[in-house]
Amino acid sequence: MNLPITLTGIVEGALAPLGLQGLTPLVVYLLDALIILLLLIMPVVTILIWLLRKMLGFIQRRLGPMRVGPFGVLQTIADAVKLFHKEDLFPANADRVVFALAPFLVFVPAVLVYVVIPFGQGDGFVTKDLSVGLVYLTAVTSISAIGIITAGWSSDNKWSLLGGLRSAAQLVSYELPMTLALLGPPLMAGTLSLSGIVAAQQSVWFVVPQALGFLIYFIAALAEIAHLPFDLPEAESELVAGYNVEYSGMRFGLFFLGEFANSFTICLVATVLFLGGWHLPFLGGLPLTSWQTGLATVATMALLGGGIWYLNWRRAGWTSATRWHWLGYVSAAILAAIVLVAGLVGFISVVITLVKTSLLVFVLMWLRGTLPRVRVDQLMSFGWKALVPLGLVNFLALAFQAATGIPTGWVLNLLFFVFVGWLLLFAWRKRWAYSAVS
Amino acid sequence: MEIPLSWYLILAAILFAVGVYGALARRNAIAILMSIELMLNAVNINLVAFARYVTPRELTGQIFAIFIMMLAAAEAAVGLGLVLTVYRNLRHIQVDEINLLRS
Amino acid sequence: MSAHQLAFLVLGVLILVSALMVVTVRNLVHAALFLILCFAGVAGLYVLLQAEFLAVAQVLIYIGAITVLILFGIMLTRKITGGAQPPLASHWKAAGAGAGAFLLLLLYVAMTGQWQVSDQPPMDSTTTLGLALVTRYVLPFELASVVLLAALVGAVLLARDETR
Amino acid sequence: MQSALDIAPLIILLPFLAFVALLTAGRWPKPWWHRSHWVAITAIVLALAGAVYVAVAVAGAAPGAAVAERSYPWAPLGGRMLTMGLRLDGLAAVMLLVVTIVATGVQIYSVGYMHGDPRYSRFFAYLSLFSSAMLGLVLANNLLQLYIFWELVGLSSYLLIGFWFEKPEAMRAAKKAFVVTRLGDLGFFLGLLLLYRLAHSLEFEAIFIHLRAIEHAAPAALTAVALLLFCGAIGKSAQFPLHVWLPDAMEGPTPVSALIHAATMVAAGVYLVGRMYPLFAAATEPWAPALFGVTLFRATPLQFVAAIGAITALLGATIGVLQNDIKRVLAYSTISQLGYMMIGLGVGGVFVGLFHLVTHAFFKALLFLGSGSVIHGTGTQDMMQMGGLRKKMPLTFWTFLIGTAALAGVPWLFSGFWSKEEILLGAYHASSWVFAAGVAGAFLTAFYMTRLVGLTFYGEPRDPHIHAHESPLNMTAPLMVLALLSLGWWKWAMPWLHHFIDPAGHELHPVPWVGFLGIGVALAGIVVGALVYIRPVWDPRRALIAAPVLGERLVPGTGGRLGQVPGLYTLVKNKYYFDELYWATIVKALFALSRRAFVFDQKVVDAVVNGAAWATVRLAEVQKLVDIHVVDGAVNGVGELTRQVGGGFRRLQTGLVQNYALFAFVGLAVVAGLYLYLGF
Repeated sequence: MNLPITLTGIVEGALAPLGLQGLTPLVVYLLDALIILLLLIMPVVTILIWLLRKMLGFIQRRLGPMRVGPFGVLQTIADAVKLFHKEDLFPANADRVVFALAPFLVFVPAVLVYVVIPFGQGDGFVTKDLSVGLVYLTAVTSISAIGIITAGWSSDNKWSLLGGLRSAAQLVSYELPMTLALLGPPLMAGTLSLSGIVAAQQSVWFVVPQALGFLIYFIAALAEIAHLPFDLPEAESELVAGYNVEYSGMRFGLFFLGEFANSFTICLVATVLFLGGWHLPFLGGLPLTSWQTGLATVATMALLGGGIWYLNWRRAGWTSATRWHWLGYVSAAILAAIVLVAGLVGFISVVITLVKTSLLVFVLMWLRGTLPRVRVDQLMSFGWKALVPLGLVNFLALAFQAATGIPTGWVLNLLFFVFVGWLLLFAWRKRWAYSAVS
Repeated sequence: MEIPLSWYLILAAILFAVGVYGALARRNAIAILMSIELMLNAVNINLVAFARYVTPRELTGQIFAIFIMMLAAAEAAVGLGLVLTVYRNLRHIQVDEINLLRS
Repeated sequence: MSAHQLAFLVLGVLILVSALMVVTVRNLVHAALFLILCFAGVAGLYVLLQAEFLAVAQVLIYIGAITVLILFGIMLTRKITGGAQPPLASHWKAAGAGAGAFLLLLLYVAMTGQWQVSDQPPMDSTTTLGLALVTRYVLPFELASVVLLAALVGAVLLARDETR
Repeated sequence: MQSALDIAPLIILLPFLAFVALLTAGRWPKPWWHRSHWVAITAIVLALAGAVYVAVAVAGAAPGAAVAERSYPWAPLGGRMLTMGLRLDGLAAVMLLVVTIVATGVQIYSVGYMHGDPRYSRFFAYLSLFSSAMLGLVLANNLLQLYIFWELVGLSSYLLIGFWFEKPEAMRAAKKAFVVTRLGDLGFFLGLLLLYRLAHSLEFEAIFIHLRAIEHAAPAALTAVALLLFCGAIGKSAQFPLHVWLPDAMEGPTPVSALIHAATMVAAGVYLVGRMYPLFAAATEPWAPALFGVTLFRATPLQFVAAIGAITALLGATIGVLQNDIKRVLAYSTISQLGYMMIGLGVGGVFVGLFHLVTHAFFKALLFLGSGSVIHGTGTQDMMQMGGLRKKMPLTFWTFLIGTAALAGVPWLFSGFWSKEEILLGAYHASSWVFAAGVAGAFLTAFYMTRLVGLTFYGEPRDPHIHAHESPLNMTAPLMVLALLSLGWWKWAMPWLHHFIDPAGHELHPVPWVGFLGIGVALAGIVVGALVYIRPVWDPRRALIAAPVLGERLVPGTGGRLGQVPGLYTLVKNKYYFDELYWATIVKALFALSRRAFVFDQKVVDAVVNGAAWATVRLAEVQKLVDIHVVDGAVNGVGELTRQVGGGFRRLQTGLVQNYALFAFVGLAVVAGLYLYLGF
């Protein structure tokens, strides 16, 4: 879908009288980032935070926020308002400039990433489809480590310095396996452009031939965004709260925002690189007509809505669930109507991408609710001794496959599946044994 | 070609000179490392500019720039390792007080 | 003055000012942050030069890796509440003179040199670079991996605490 | 045939690879070390399979296409290229089969025989090396390559004879074998050089094509070539007068005797003559050496071959009669049989000689392995201490008996009969006195083999300390296989083999009474031997025939010198004093020569050397003065100057890296500026 009046056109029109047409791409780029920030990051993060709290509540057998708005959906907004109102504190001996700058060094890269991510099919859904999109992605995400270090250092507090150094070490260490895993998809797709990679997944999602790479990426990315079980930098019990302990108000909010934006980002990237982006399962080989897509979307939405409704029913009882569950159905119906009437394949592709992403986000929250935190030495040895070698082997196997056609990558993944199956069997038997004992 | 090639060369020359000055004048070893990175960047600007202006169909300069980046990374790693070793032994990294060569 | 020239001038000023700050500023962390700024400006120059891949690689390697390393180095070698020391060595005037002489030389060469500027359009840089790296420059490419490995080993060896 | 040519190099390579692999066996873990024979046996069995494949391919090829060759360029020599190559034909195929079959049997046998030896794996390494070299010799398509492998088998023979080098006899025997055969090889090499000069090539095909032209141009030279080549055969095949090394070679392990000194390597001489038979046949110019103007004899090379063979056959047989060491008897028997082969070559052609070679290879290997089994079971080689082993070692006995019958020429049922009949028939047609020698040799052969069997297996055990036992299966199994191959079905293979080995040769005209004579003397020898040693109808002490001639001490403390015929008995018992003769003439002469040379060295050469040294020292003393005052002075002066200058410049060394860098930059700026300014 292409808007009749494009942003580029508007900007060019505005700059032409000044004789600065050459700056159009730059301005468009900045404007896009701003639009993404306002229209995507903010709502997404708001929803994510609410979802996380609901999810954690569900996992911990409680309700989570329920007061502000239906099911407490407005809770996050309330929190944001509260954060805005708080005093912006500076520690006494802090390096004020750096202290003020650091949150932006964390937050801005989190936003900049979205520039290259294709949300849907077509040029309209990606700000700038760089031919080096994947490299851009890794480059930009690597910047946030600097923000974290400087935040920790400028606070003039040894806990935050330690937290900052620790998290920088973690980020630098896990960047390696993450990058190694990220090398797989472009190897198969033959392009570094993210749209190209998604397009290459039309018949087979890369998660199938690269399940191992997907897993490595996902674990490393968890560590990259300091998510449980790798949230060492924020280990309250060891480091008070890590590098951001001295921050308050909206500066803290920026860290918080960046963190949630990042967790959405990694899921989005995983979707784009491994889960086929806007491609639907089993329909990949077919021409994607609007009504097929619409039907599939309706089914998915209905499933999701029903699931959410079911969870709420289980947890909250009849009252609230019966009051609000129709929302899901109505939104699904409206969506389906739009799709069927307008045939907005591009729009549908965005929806598919986002649905997949939210499923991954759900997994993230699930992990957050269930896993304990690892020790710092475990973190390092896992990264360097398990993920990096695995990533290397995976990459070598894929590269060999790409170069010679000998299916080493498939073999490796097969082995991986066998191993996982064995682990599952083992876990199942252990569980069975425990249950038998108890 | 809106921007003349010489602009890039002049910019790179000044950047290089700044780097030289830093490398020669700073006391702190890490600051010297940073200055060296500046010099390398100046060289890279030149290389990329030449690649763009002189041999746009070959990109040899960009290749060289990539190798220089690689060397810069290696240099930073080894250089910082050296600095850390010096620090462990002398408890400071002020270059103008390190004259073990003379003794 | 076209948009490109404007952008070049902005970036050039950014680069030079931040570079000067890098070599003069007292606080090393600030120096490192200015270094980032300078690198970012250079990346912008690469974009102007239509070297997208290099711009991204500049961000990835210089900002994402080298600066982080340098920040680490700073924090590992300096007391956090370190006392103020003069940032420049006693011979800074001589150094300035040397650098100035060198600058004059470079400027002379840069301005008087007769460069054969080609007016052909540039290649699609990423694909060309990738192909060149694994065909014509495959030997230096492999050597680069060896150099990196040697640097890795060397850095580990140097930085390891030998008492342990 | 092309596929066979592809496979043929593997036949050489496999045992060689086994040899290389086994060389490292000393580094293997102990349990593998004891299994090292698997490497060698696998290699030789694969080689055997390859040999079978080659033989089938050669046999299946169309007539006229049965010879396949392939050459690889090896080294340029003058304007020509020396080649290495392979030649597959009937002769090579038969030899391949013989070598691989016997080698396989011997290697399996060695597993049991060499069990527990401290150099177990080395033994198999040497065996593999030998197999490889021998197969290479057989497959060679040119004389030079044949010569190289010829020397290689000589080397492995040397290594294997001296395998137990702790024993001084073994050491000495190894050296003796090597040196004596080298004497013959010298002739071989000279012949090779001469032949190259005549034919400008060493490839068999090329040589054979040019034979007629050479014979026409230089008949005497061709005869010389044949005789010189035959020298090599004399050395390698232990023909008179170079036969002396073979009995001593029995100091090596018995499997080695079976493989190398009975079946294969010693047959290489016969193979050489057989291979070069067209040359021998073409050399019709007789050789008539003269001493003081008196022509000693006139003989064409083939006649010479037959004569040497006849002498050797008789010589070996007579000495064999009086030996008490079981292996030495077999060794002399081998010499004698090799003589027979030479007779066959000389009088009957390639097939006659080679056929006996083949049958002999199997039954002599069988006999040697049997004797090894006996030695293994009793712990001694002295037949006088044996006796009565028939019951204790039945398998060994029966297989040994088959071998004996084959060697003795027991008619129809055994292989040796057929080949020996052919030789006698050929000799009958050629020369009466060669025929006579052959018949006499046949009688003696039957006799001493019966003696051997009688002393070893019949009667009662003569040494109460020996507790004989049957050998393990891996030793007896090869015996049984070889016994099967020693039976008389070679009769049916004969015409086919004849066509295979020597397609151009003609059948010998059969003469009935010659056959009957052969049967008769063989049976007579057996009967006489049995009457003396198995069923002594006469008490040895009173024996009219046996005692005077043989003078055996069958019963300890009795008999012996009773009525000996001193001259003949002592002569034969001492092996015609060949060793003593050589010692007294050649070796002593060499010693004397070396003493003269030593004196010359001391008095003349050393004096020159010492004089030169003295002059050098004087010269050096002069030079020393120059060195000290002129050269050192200059050097020290430069050093002092440098020190002074360096002292001045030392102030520049601040020890600060930055200062150095500054100097460098300024220097660079100055130099570059000058460069630009001056514009060069």
